[in-house]
Amino acid sequence: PEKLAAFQARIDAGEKIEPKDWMPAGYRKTLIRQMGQHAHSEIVGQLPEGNWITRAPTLERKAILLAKVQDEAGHGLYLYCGAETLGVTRDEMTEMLLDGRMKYSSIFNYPTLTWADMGAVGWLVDGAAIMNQVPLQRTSYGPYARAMVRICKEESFHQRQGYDIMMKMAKGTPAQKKMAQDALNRLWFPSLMMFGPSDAESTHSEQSMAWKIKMNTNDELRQKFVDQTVPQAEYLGLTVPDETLAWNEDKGGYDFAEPDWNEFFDVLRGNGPCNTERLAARNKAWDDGKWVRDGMLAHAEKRRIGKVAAE
Amino acid sequence: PEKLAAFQARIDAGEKIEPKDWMPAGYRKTLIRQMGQHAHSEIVGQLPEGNWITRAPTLERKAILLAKVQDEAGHGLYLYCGAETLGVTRDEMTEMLLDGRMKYSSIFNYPTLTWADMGAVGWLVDGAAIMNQVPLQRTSYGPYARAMVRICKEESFHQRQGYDIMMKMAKGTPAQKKMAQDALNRLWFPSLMMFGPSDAESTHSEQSMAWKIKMNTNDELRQKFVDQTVPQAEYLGLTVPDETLAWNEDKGGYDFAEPDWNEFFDVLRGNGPCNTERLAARNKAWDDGKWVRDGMLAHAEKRRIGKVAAE
Amino acid sequence: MTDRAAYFEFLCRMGDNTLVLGHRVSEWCGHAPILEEDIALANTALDLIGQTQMWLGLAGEVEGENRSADDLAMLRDAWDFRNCLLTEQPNGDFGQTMMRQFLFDVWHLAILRGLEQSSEPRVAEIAAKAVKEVQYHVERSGDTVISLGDGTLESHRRMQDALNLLWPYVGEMFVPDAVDAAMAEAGIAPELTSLRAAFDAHMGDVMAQATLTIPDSDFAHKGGKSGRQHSEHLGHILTQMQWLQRAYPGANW
Amino acid sequence: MTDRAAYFEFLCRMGDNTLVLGHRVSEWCGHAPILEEDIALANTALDLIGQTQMWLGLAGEVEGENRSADDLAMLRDAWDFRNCLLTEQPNGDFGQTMMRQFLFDVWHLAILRGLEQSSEPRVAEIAAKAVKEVQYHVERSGDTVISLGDGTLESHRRMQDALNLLWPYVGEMFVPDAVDAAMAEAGIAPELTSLRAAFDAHMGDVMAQATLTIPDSDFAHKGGKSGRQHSEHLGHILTQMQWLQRAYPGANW
Repeated sequence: PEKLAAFQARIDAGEKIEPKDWMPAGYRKTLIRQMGQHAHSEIVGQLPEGNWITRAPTLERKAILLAKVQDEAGHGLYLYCGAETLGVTRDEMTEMLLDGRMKYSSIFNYPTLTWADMGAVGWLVDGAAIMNQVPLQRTSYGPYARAMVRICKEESFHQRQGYDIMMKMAKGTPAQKKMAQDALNRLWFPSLMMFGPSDAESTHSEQSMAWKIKMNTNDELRQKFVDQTVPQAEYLGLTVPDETLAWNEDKGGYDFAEPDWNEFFDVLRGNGPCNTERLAARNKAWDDGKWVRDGMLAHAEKRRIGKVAAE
Repeated sequence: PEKLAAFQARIDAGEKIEPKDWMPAGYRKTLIRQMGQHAHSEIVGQLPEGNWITRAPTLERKAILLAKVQDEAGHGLYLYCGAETLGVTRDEMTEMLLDGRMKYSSIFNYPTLTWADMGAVGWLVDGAAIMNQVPLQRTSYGPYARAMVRICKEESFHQRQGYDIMMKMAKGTPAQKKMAQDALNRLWFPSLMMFGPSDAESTHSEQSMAWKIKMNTNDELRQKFVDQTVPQAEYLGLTVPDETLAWNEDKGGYDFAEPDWNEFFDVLRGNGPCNTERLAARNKAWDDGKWVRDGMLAHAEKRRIGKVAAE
Repeated sequence: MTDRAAYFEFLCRMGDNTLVLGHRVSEWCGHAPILEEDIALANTALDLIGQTQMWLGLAGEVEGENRSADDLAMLRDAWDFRNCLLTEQPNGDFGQTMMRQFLFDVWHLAILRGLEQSSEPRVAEIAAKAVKEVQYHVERSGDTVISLGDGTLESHRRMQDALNLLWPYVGEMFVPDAVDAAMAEAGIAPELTSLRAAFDAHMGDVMAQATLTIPDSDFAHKGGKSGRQHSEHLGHILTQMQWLQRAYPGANW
Repeated sequence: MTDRAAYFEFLCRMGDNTLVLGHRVSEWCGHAPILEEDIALANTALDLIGQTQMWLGLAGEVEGENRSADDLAMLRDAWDFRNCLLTEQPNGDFGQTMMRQFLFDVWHLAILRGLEQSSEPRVAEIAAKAVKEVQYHVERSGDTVISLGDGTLESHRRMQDALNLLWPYVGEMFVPDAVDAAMAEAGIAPELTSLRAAFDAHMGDVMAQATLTIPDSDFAHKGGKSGRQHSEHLGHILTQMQWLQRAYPGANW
């Protein structure tokens, strides 16, 4: 309890906790869950966008999308490395992803169906992610905070690229404009879900906020996201698929409809449109890749022994 | 030797040899090789056409192509059944195909690259096949001859359908006409190769002709094919890719260039453009299908035992 | 939605189901585990494509915008397709293909039998033709499900996996929406919900023989027949199916 | 063939090689056996697509018919593609992909080094940019071939299978034709045959370290770089690659 109080005092004072510092088991556990889930989201998040790399409409767009997906894999790597400082290995976390013990962001269980989805994912999904992540640059765990600094810089670049795709579509042919609107229709509510259910219903929130692992409430962030995004949609000439959406002068923000939380919990339970496929794709990559990992390990071992023998 | 003479006498008299009749080991062996190879050709022949089923340009064309490929599988079935009357099983023959001990027609080691190839395969490849097969309706082995009667009827239907595709293409847009010409350019010589090398170089020909397993020489059939096909190409407005092609009044047929027999032997050795893929596809179908065959067998066995027990 | 628009939608649903499933089945061509199965799969695909020509042909007439069955098949993008999600699911292994086929066939036969009584004579006529073919499909796919379900340990496992994977796509075929309600009201098509009991009985019977367990969940994916949210697979199917028509617009083939 | 036509062909060969191989490599996205490999494959694909923009951009200028790099990439059918057959071969397993990459990279680096000395400054400039990237590719793919070749029994077997499968596609890259001869004569590109000895030496060295045996056959498939007879794979690649441009002609993206 004394240790605990001292720990909390350090956090309250804005100090960063570093890997070798003492930390409560719950802090460690929560961070592993959160960072692991974040890392997994980057990895699984490659799939919906990867779905359109081979169909990108121009060489430039293909290059931009490839670079983006590559960045996401890179983010996964930082985050796994960050989580590893807490005493868990990447392979352990991967196996927990693959057998369903660890989650990834539900948004990636939705399909990407037209090229406009590449725009909407960048604009809305990365937009929501940034909203979550910017405050985490000030999170109490040092490696996590530092990973977030790097990630946020790239994510905001991705978001601009996504918005640029949407702009081209929204100002394009009638079919392109229809694609853009369709993408917004499908991805609006799933994006709002990315902030999680209302804090009233969220279990771990309070402790996480005290530990500065979580910096804002889900509802705060969601409101901020809506307030930022609605004018962007208007600028694109697109209609947010929410008839109740209205500016509320009093609160200085928009009133908006809640997403269908039953759908959210259904997706969490594995019943999203693409849960099965996403996990199957990752499992297949892992299983098919076993011989590669084994082969590389065996070779590295041979090298090591060779060097030792030569000494 | 007496038996042999009597056997030859029956053949010379135009009698059909039936499965239970005595026959020389060489006759049996040659027939198994020939019928098996013919059956394998039907099976492997599904692949180049199957390659365009999912890309057929209209529903009608897709249906026609599906029906055609289905017919080919059916031909394979008749021929395997015919060969089985000679004391070899379909599975044995299949395994000999899959490990390379038995061959299939070299033509199917060429790729199908445009929709016009669906026309050219019907027109040229089925055309050449019919040329080979029509005389075989009179072959000495009863089951083979009867299979040939059925097959020839369907093949000539296929050939007309192929010619019809070529006609549409040749009378179509410039791009379609270019596709048609391109298909003829690529498939002309491989079609000529379908009759095999000049008889002078063919090893088993003489005995096979005495046994009425082979009814005409390779060169006769090739000449007949060229004489039939050149006017058809002219009618389509296409150019046969042979600058030496010329009508020879004396022989009442065309003079034409020999195909590149080095290429032919190269393809036989496994170096055709698609040999590896074709065999890989068939091996994969066989290997992937093992659990299905095993499952069906096990179920049939359970049923049989169940019935016996119930009696 | 006007009655005509609903009627057009309904015909697209029928035609897109057979088109997309026919396409999937045709992907097997030359790759089946047994020669007889190659023939049977090609035959099924052929029937389905033939039915597509009839349904989409009629759809084009009803729409009245001069679109042929081929135009509808080859020139719409994914969002305009109205097939249920089940039909666009990947082939997987042979067991998965046959399970998908069986789940579809049983529904298909039931609705076709209803459509034979349609107030629209053209619909009744097409249904009467199709019913004969589909009767055969359902016998065949049912027999295959039984023999592989009740075959070896491995074949049993694979069939159970296939059933678990595909069961969540069954519900969509039975949940009525505005289009289905309009069709039922006009006497063009049967009430979808009325087909479910017989479907469940048939499933129960075959799965019992196959020693397979129907998942204890009524969760159902949706979005295919409304066109709102297909799976990612449909777009890939179309890149192949529509290639020539897209690359060489206006040509005759 | 005029010099300009030959020059255009040559530029298409360079650009189509990187385009088609880049496409293939990009198919891995999200499916690699190790996260670091996912990143590396995406990086390779990205470099190749970037090089494509330069080569095909220049090709369009040389042709003088107002076709952009995108027009060339997205609106030609298979017969107009000039990539060598190696680049369009399927990914297979990871070993096959890396073997294909290594065989291509070694040739690619050699020709780019030659092109740095091109009499055409634009070509020299593109080559100088690309060479830096490809130097890294060849190191990476070579290291992977070595570690998997000299890894476990299984990885060794797979790498040897990949080498056996792909070796017949090497020859095409080195056999000169009229276009190559015209390029060499004009000093635009090096003599292809002059690159072979160094290629063989590099192969020999890496394969020895990888404990792999180079097939004892000089048989070489051909038809890709001439465009006469690609494999069946290219057409399938194009159905995906060109889908949007074909389905929505004239749109800006």
